[in-house]
Amino acid sequence: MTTTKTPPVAAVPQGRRIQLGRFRDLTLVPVIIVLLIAGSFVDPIFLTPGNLTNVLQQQSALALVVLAEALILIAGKFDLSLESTVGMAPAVAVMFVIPVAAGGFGLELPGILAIPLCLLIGGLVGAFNGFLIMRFQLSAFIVTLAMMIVVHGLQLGLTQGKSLFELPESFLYLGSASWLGLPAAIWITGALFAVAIVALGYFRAGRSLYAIGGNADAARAAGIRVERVLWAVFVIGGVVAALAGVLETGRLGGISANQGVGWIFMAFAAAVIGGVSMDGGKGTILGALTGVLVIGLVENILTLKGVPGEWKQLVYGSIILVALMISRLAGGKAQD
Amino acid sequence: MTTTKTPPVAAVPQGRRIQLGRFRDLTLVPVIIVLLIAGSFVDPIFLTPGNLTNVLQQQSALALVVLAEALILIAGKFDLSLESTVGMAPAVAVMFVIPVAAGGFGLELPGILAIPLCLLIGGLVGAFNGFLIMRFQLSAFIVTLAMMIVVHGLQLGLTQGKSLFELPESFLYLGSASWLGLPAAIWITGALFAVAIVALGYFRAGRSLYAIGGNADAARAAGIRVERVLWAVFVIGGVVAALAGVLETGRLGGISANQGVGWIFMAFAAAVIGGVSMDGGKGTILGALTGVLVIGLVENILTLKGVPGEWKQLVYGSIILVALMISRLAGGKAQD
Amino acid sequence: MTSPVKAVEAIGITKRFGPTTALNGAGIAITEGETHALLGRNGAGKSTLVSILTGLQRPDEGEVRFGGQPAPPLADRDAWRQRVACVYQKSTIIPTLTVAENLFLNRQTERGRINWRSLRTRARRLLEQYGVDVDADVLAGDLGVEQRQLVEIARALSFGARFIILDEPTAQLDGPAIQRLFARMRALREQGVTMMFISHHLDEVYEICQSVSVFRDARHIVTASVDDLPHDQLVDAMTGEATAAYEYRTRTVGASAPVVLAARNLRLAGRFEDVDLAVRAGEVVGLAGSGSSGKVGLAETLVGLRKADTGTVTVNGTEVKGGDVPSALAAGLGFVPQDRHHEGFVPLLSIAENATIPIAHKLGRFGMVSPARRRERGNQMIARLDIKTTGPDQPVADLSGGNAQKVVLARALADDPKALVVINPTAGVDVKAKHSLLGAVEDAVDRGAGAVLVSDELDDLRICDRVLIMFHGRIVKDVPRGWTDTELVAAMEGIDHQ
Amino acid sequence: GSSGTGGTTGAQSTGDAGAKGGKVGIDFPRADSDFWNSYGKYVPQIAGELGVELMPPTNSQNDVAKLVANTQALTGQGAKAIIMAPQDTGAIASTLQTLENRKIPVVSVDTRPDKGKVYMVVRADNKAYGTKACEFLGEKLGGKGKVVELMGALSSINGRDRAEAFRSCMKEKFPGITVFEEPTEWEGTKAASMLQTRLEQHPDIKGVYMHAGGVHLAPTLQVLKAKNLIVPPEDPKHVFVISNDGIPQEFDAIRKGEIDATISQPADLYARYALFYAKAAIEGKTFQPGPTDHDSTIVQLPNGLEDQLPAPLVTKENVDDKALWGNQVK
Ligand SMILES: Nc1ncnc2c1ncn2[C@@H]1O[C@H](COP(=O)(O)OP(=O)(O)OP(=O)(O)O)[C@@H](O)[C@H]1O
Ligand SMILES: Nc1ncnc2c1ncn2[C@@H]1O[C@H](COP(=O)(O)OP(=O)(O)OP(=O)(O)O)[C@@H](O)[C@H]1O
Ligand SMILES: O[C@H]1[C@H](O)[C@H](O)OC[C@H]1O
Ligand SMILES: [Mg+2]
Ligand SMILES: [Mg+2]
Repeated sequence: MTTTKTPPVAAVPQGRRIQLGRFRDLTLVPVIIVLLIAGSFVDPIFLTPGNLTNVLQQQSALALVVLAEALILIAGKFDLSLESTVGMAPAVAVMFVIPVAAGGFGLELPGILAIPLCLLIGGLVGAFNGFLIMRFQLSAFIVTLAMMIVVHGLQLGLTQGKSLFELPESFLYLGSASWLGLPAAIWITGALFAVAIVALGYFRAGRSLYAIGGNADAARAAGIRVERVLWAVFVIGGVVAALAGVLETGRLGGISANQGVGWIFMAFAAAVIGGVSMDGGKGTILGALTGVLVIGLVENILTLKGVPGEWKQLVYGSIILVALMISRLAGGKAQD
Repeated sequence: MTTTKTPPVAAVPQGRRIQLGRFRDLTLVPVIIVLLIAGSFVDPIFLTPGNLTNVLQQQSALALVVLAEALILIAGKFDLSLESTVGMAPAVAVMFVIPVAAGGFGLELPGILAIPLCLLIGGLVGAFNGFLIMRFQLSAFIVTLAMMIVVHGLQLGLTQGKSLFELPESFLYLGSASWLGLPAAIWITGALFAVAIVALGYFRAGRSLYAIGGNADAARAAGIRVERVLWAVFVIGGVVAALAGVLETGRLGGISANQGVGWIFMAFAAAVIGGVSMDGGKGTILGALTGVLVIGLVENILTLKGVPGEWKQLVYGSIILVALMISRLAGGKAQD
Repeated sequence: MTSPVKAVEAIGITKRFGPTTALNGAGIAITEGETHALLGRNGAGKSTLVSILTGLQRPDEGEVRFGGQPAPPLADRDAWRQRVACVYQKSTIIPTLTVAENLFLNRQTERGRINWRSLRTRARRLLEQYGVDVDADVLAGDLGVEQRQLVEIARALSFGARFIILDEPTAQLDGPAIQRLFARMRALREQGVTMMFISHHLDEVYEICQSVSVFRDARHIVTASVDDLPHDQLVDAMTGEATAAYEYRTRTVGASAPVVLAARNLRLAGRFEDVDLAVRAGEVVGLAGSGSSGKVGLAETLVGLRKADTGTVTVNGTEVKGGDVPSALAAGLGFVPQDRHHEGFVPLLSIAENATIPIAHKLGRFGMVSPARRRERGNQMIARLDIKTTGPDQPVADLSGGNAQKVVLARALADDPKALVVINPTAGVDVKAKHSLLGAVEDAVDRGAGAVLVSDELDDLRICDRVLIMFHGRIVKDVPRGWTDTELVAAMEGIDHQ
Repeated sequence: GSSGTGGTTGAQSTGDAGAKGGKVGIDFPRADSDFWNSYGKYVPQIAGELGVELMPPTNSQNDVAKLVANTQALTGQGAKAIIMAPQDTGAIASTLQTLENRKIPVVSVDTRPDKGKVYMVVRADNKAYGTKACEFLGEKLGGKGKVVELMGALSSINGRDRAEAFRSCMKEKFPGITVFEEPTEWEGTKAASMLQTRLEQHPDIKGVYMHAGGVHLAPTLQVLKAKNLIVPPEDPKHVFVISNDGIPQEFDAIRKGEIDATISQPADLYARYALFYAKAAIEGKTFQPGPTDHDSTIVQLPNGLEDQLPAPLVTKENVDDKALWGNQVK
């Protein structure tokens, strides 16, 4: 019969733990490395700064939607309507500004107001989602699914399905300008990701998303104002999606009736392969970012490689599947 | 320890209880009644047997996908790839049968094999999903998201994106025939729903889906072979989706490269507004069926009413939202 | 210890979870027909052994035998179920199914169609047999912890298995329910059923068990007949050191001490009514009552988890908004909820983070939370409450039940509360930990807090300066310190009052 | 192009003109495309001109299943002829069969159903678009260099027709030109990314063929602008861009010299002749293959007839032609 005493809490393994914990969210890093190597074999242009910059710019709007969705998923909710906000918010905001002949409402507000209006509209959509979900205790999935149709329907109805081509320069600026040799969209997206990473890692408000997503009742019992925080998250999600719409509009030079349509699947894919759980309370913004990068790199490599159109989807899906397995093996933990 | 003897079972309160329990899954019934009344005002032909039969026939293939998804959701998993199976399974099965000139592989197997092959292919997709999810402990959402792309990519690749329209008569039969004055598709779908309702209501295997979806560890502790059951559910889901593809092919008379694309959202919507929870373990097949009916009736009414195309989505989404609220108020319970 | 027939043997079991070794070459052997206690501090590895003995987990090393035969393969669940039935420590109730179906999960019928009517009848009979006052038709998720536990017990005992494991079945039960359980266990033993019983209440062990094994730090320490191991030696074996009994402190509550927690004319339909209550600084007030007396409902209303229909709650002089936890916390309240899994902690978050959520605003400026300061607070809590863990960054999900409970108390104490409400704080907590938990409550009171302690455990209630007895939703008696067990039980059962 | 009233010269009217009018049901294929929206605008206007009794239009949102449901509803509500634009040409077969059984003639706009009886297909020759685009770019590039083709969706017959014709013409006539085929699913965002990547990889790309100006125009211009490639044709850096559709914005771009040409897919004629033939069908008229009085030719199909409307190439020279539909929308 031993009489060993419980050893004092060892300090050494602690440090290792944190590191491991952090790595768990970065299981896609090996995948990214594999892709970078594979890409460099596919085409020498792949690893050039120009091409990689393009990849980042192409992904920046989607990345913002992923950021918004990741915040909402971590807090244990869903928002499918983000994709429709990407198109509707810029379209409607711009319609306040441009003349009737160009498809506007005829109000012709100053062009400079278009971006603030756009963000406001995004926030309003988020607030309305939050209202329906929290006040009526409806399922977030299904409310935002309906809202996805409603919001896009609003754009279709108001624009009569037309694309908007004559946009104020100020509205196109963010999505098309370059700052210090890099597209402004990359700077903006990068900055927002940095803010979110810091907020979710080191700020009370950010941490409360994990608590709410992990166990909302416990969060409430610990004094977190769950409904209020969730509402804020939906609003922020809407604003960020609207900003994604601004960047995308600037990149494409016009707003088609389909802007954003179909993005939400990719946003979910990126967030989830990046380690954000659909069950809430799990994953990091940095992980979600790696998810976006994987998707962007795969698309870029496939384009460079020139895979025949009819086989492209198959190859694309298969690579995602393989990436999942690599990240699963690298991560060691079961996914959910 | 008490020594009270078991009193005779009181029969009265039982009956009431069951009724209540059942009602909880039928919160959409008031919505359906409202729609039936509204529809009869919109157009006199709405309530004719011919029109209502059309609605049922139009929804039958989607209803089968909803059935498959509901089974999988109740068991606590996801399958997004069902929608791709709806197109791919019939397309590939038929390609084994039809001549090269019509887009086939050149094997020209007997036409009668097409349907069994189709169901087999659907089952294989389900089995592969189950394999990846259970063996590699990957997230079902993300595996089937990738598989959705892969499966549809396979169809695109093999058919080169072309529609197949020279199909064996036997393959078209189920989706186009009429039995006793009603489309065969309605009989088949009805029968499968009846089977599923009975299986999930009155058989151990069916009940085990609820146990697994409600608490997989507890189900395992109770001796349920969780992995095996889940695998079977994925396979059944794939087979049912393939059958949905057969019905849809028969109804439309050809297989386009887009068959099934976009259905999964509607399938989720129908299942969830019908009371099936995304968290697993909750909801009934009958409830899911009411969800399909609501969606079918809304679409039919909008068509009869002739809402202009550009406003249709907005109206459609708004009606779904209102239906959600009615069902929430009628049901009394918070959704999730 | 040797004996002719061993109903079950576990030999040289080692089980690791990442950096944690839950079992380290530990074993147990239980003679057929005896009721065998397994004791050990929180985190000693008891529940891990249970999961291995029931085939839910595969040991890294070692072997399990039933009646001398090797255990069936893990995949063969039916074979395991024939050999062993179990009440797990962690709930295996499926909340979305009815009580009746939970009782007969995966055995609703032998073959063919389920006859729901007869299933309900069987369920009702079973519940009746165990004196469980629960409607067989309600969803199990709507039950309270206590009722859920009773359903689990009824289910495990109803299998007709020859070997039954009960992992802390009594932690959530009140006295009469425990006695009903024991009567049932005795009857089973008379029929030759072997049982393994886990509890942190040593008196229960002496009452119902014949032999006992003690685990400590993942190892087997001793196996003996209960008669050969008196109370103190048992405790010493568990803790690995001489451990004194808890010393209850005496306090005198000044009549002028401020009232830190008060309820006026509080009423919640169906739960309680006409409640007036005042707790002074430096005072511990017990709240006791038999099942369904309304004590938990009252406590939950005091802390803001429920909203009273009428009446007011005042914390530290501030009248708090009904049904609003944050305002109660802001006024200086700390509390331990009844069901730690439900409202107690966020499983994926670390110990440090769980314990510091209410004081996150004090761990940095401008809304920032310094991880270093959080970890520091976490370490303090770990030391103060003696939490067995690899460190403050370990997720609470990975802790043993008792240690998780300590984290919940740590959260309640984090902000130096002026008023403390603790509900069943020692449920599932080992003897030594119980001392530190009760000590922590008394420390807080000595620092000037007032506390309400809700419990059915007489040992816990002994720290109270007075005990309020609830009966059918009303406070019927105010019992000052110095009560005897029988007095208090009689009061709770409603035998003595008017 | 001409938009004269639709009498026929090559075709003979053999039906008994006594048959009175009836309601015409029409389904629009989608609500989110500039081209189809223009078409939708013309329909009620021209229906008034031609005296067609039009039912409220339905919209199948690019979903053949909805098209089928809409058709059922329209016939249920008493349509005597139906105009549709099945973007999915295989999956409409059963519906056409049913309509034939119920003696309801069908006019198919923009696409040619693979199977099933149609009274008339009203469509420009999409293969001709591909060929014209190929010839335009081939000549401008002098038969050598690199070209990006922003394709539509592979699952769409129009996308495939345009791609196949472009591919075979390039192979035959300009083997010195390398073509990069990019399937964009008719999505601007994919088009922008793919074009950007290709230009990074091959800065010497000198031509772009866009399958649909409605979705591809803005992103293409934005990418070219970012690369400073919007320069006059005389500049050696100039990238030649040819588009399909002929929406007003494409004409503006041609005027500004941002793109070089487009093929005007006649939204107005699509609407006019769809309604014209639907009316004729109800009146019991029949048509024969051969040239028509409106610069087009009727050809025989296995399952009906097709009136192949002219789709003129628009360049800086003729961009201001008032007859082009893109110059008529407000
Ligand atoms: N799934 C797991 N992952 C990581 N660690 C675990 C896991 N399960 C148990 N442990 C660890 O193993 C050790 C033993 O836990 P176990 O639950 O067996 O203790 P116990 O003796 O039952 O304690 P209690 O009396 O508190 O229930 C603990 O340190 C616990 O943290
Ligand atoms: N969620 C609930 N909804 C409705 N009634 C409930 C609920 N939980 C408990 N009750 C009922 O309210 C009454 C008081 O319950 P409460 O939990 O406050 O008392 P308690 O003394 O803690 O009882 P127990 O010891 O059985 O938990 C009981 O009749 C109980 O059955
Ligand atoms: O069919 C296509 C149409 O001809 C036009 O080019 O717009 C895109 C597609 O709808
Ligand atoms: Mg335990
Ligand atoms: Mg209680």
